[in-house]
Amino acid sequence: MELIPFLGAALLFGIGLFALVFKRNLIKIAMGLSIIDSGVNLFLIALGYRSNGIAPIFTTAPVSNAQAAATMVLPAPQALTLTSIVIGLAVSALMLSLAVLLFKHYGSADARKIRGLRE
Amino acid sequence: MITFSLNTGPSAWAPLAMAAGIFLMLVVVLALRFFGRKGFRYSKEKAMPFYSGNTVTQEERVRASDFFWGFFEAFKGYYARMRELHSGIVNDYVLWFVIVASLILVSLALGVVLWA
Amino acid sequence: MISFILQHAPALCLATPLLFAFLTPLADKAGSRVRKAFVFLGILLTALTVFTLAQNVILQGARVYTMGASSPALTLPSGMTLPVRIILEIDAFSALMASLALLVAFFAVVYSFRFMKGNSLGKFYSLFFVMLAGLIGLVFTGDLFTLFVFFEILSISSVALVAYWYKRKKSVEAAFKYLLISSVASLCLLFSIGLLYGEYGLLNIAALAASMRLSFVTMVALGLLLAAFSMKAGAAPMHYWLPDAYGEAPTPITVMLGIATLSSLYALLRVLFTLFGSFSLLPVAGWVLICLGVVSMFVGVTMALKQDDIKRLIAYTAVSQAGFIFVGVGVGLATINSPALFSAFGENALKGGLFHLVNHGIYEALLFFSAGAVIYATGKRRLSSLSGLARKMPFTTVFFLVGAMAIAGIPPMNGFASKILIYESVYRFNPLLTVLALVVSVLTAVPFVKAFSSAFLGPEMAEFKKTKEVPMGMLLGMAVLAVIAVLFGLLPGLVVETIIAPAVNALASQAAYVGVVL
Amino acid sequence: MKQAIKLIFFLVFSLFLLASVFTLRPFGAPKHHEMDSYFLENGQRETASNNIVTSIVFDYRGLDTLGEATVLFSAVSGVALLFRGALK
Amino acid sequence: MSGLSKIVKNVASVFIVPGLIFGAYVVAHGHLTPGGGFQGGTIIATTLALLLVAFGEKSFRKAIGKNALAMLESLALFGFIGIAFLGLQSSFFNNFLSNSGSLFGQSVQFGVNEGNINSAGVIPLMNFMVGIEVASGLTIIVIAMYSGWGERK
Repeated sequence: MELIPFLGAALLFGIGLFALVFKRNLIKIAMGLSIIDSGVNLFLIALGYRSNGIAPIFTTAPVSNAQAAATMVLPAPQALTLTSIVIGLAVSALMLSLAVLLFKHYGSADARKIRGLRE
Repeated sequence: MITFSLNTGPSAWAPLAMAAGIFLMLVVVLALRFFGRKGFRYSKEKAMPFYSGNTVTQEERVRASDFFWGFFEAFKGYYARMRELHSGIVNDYVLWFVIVASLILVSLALGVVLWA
Repeated sequence: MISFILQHAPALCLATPLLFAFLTPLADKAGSRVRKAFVFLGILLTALTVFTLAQNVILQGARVYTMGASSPALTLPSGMTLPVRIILEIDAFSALMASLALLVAFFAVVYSFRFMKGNSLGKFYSLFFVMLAGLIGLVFTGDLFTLFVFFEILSISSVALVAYWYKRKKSVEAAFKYLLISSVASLCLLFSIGLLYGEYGLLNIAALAASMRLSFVTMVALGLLLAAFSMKAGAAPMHYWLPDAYGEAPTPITVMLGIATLSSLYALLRVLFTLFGSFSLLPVAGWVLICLGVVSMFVGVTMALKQDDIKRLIAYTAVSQAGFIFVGVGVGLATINSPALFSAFGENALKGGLFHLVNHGIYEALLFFSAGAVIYATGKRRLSSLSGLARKMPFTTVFFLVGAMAIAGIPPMNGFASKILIYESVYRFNPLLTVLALVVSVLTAVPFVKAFSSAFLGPEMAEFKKTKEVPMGMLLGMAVLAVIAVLFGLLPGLVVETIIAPAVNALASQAAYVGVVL
Repeated sequence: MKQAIKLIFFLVFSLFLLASVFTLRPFGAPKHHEMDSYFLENGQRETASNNIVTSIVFDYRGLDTLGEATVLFSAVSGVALLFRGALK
Repeated sequence: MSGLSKIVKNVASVFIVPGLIFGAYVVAHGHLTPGGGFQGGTIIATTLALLLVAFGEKSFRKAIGKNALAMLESLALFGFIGIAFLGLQSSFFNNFLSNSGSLFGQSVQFGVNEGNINSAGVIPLMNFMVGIEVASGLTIIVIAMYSGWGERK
């Protein structure tokens, strides 16, 4: 029961990897990569959770100073997730532009047709 | 201390000695050339390349794609397999990563089971 | 001033290329002359800083730099036994890799001044500086998540540079494949970072290494890191992206990609030796590396025989040379848990692996430079359509010959010195590996016989009547690298004792790495 | 047949991931949180910022943020490079 | 093409001002409330993307030039790394302004409070720089991918 977020993260990783291995469309491949990215982000953010904790922001936090440090969720994974979200955004932007150019060059978005480089 | 020869455990490798040997051979070769005939006169025919008696023209030179055809004949099956493995499909690239990663994980798990 | 620079050198090495990367688009507005001077200044400053730091580190031992602390040496905050800030840690191995990268990158920039033409070179050079910063950060960092970030910087900037000629369909295709592969690798890296963080609550490599113990989660993290980094290091059968990216990139970027591959090999070694250094599974990992290395050696060299594109040919031989490094390092890793065996031959195998890594970086860059010179002069890259260039481009011919002899392990070039170190030490571990390595080393000469004889020898072709030797700026890098290749081959003992042995000691002694931080 | 082999390897890989997150600590109960406790207790005093996440992002792990901005910068340059034919 | 219908243009021009203001608010309060440079910059870029879609590429790029955006991005990143350089008297990325009494230098006691915007040292400045960088960068990406479809090779 208390494993569900971790399981969801691993399952998202698996779903994205399935798309990368078995889907031939370039856009679907990019979507699979984004799904893996979301899974990893979910994993990171779930690592930092503390049961019924609050956000690590002291501006009008609904706790007293004494128990603030004990009830707030871990802040470091949130910082890591912020970084990895932006990196994922950059990756998907670059990959989608490359897919657009590939479609223009080859006239198709099928990975089986885009194989000018082999052997 | 500084050694100029590379100690490889059981033995050692001294390239400077070998370079000196090469230089010695060069000196010997030059000496032989010095003892050669004086009256040699260079002419274009003497320096012309021949394939079995015929002068080489551009059509007859071995093109890069024809190199080692015997080798490729001998290993035809291997290269057919390699060609079908090197299919430029992106999914296969990721698939090979998945295969190798799962093999590595299985071997590590076996190591854990056997040793720890 | 000098002491200030020395004190802050780790941060400056990282910040200078980033600064110039951000400012190059502005300098580009002032015309191409200003841009060239600006870029040259940037690469010169970075190289000087890195060489100073590397010499300092190799002489005086590992350095740490705590980002944002009140003093750079203050790794632990008051009342803590664990580091909380990002820590850069530079030991002899990092210094070696960084100076190799800067040596090659400097000549790549000088080369690209004449090689690259086009209207949007400002973006090219700013991405080049970003790539350089990614390399240096990947090599210098002592923090796992920062490793991931710089890994991403490296891959994204190099992808954008591989696709620089966006009108060639093959370049775009190679860039897409390279981006997909490197994103998968870095996501696996991030997932394993998450696993390690969930298990130990730490991100610093030294602190993690101190508190590392055997568990299933740690084992999965090790497996993911091993697979991801060895794919980025171009180990068969995950090497498919490598010839595509190498062959289709502009030549200066191809050279930088070679260094990037070697630096992901550095990350693999750093993770294996330092992060998991006190791990009972290391022999298994060593055998995994050996198997990958053997497969890479054979697949790389046999596929190189068939290639017709000169850059793809060199790329496939680079795969097989990476196999040699994997074998040498794998033997060192398999014996590191038993000090007797390690001192007997494992250390020599590790020395051979690292020496071959350095030599590989040098002669691979030399070969790609000369191949790029051929492409620049003739505009052709198919070996079938090249012939008789030796009369037209004598210097390029000589440099290509030196590189080919070095990569084929013909004495007295540097390739032979490192290969014989690998042979003799691996023979004590397992004779069969040495036999395979010898066979592959002989086979490596064959594709270069083909390339050399069909491109440089043979009769002159009619369309190469007005082909000329490439300009001075492009010959400079080749000349210096060729001289270095010959010198490393003539004085191997000196090189190994001065720069390789400290790196091997830094890599093999995990306690020293941890002790500097904690 | 070939699809079956692919599927088998894929399932093995995914099963390792699932097993690893199964054997991880339970959700919501972090075992080791010395670093994060340090951030929560001293972060506000040291950086004078109420938002601990921001203080980590820009102060304790500022290099990561610089790298992240650099990643975005290089992605922007790359996209502008790819579409430079259309942009001018 | 010259954008979408008149209704869309009017609604977009109504939405533009609150969008920009909200983005600026999120950027400015990054050290007090959830948010920061990246989030606020993304909001601003989204508003500009709405403008681009509504008014069409030609008129949008007449108003906001791509070169100006690239210049802005480079300058913002230069400011970011420059602030990091300024901390170099103690160490790179040192927060030299916090608890110093000068600009953004009010010190904050540990515990729950309602926040003081004149605190947190260099963090608001870095948030500002990152906000500008993200906004201009994402706008460049949107423009490039939008006009990329128009390219005929």
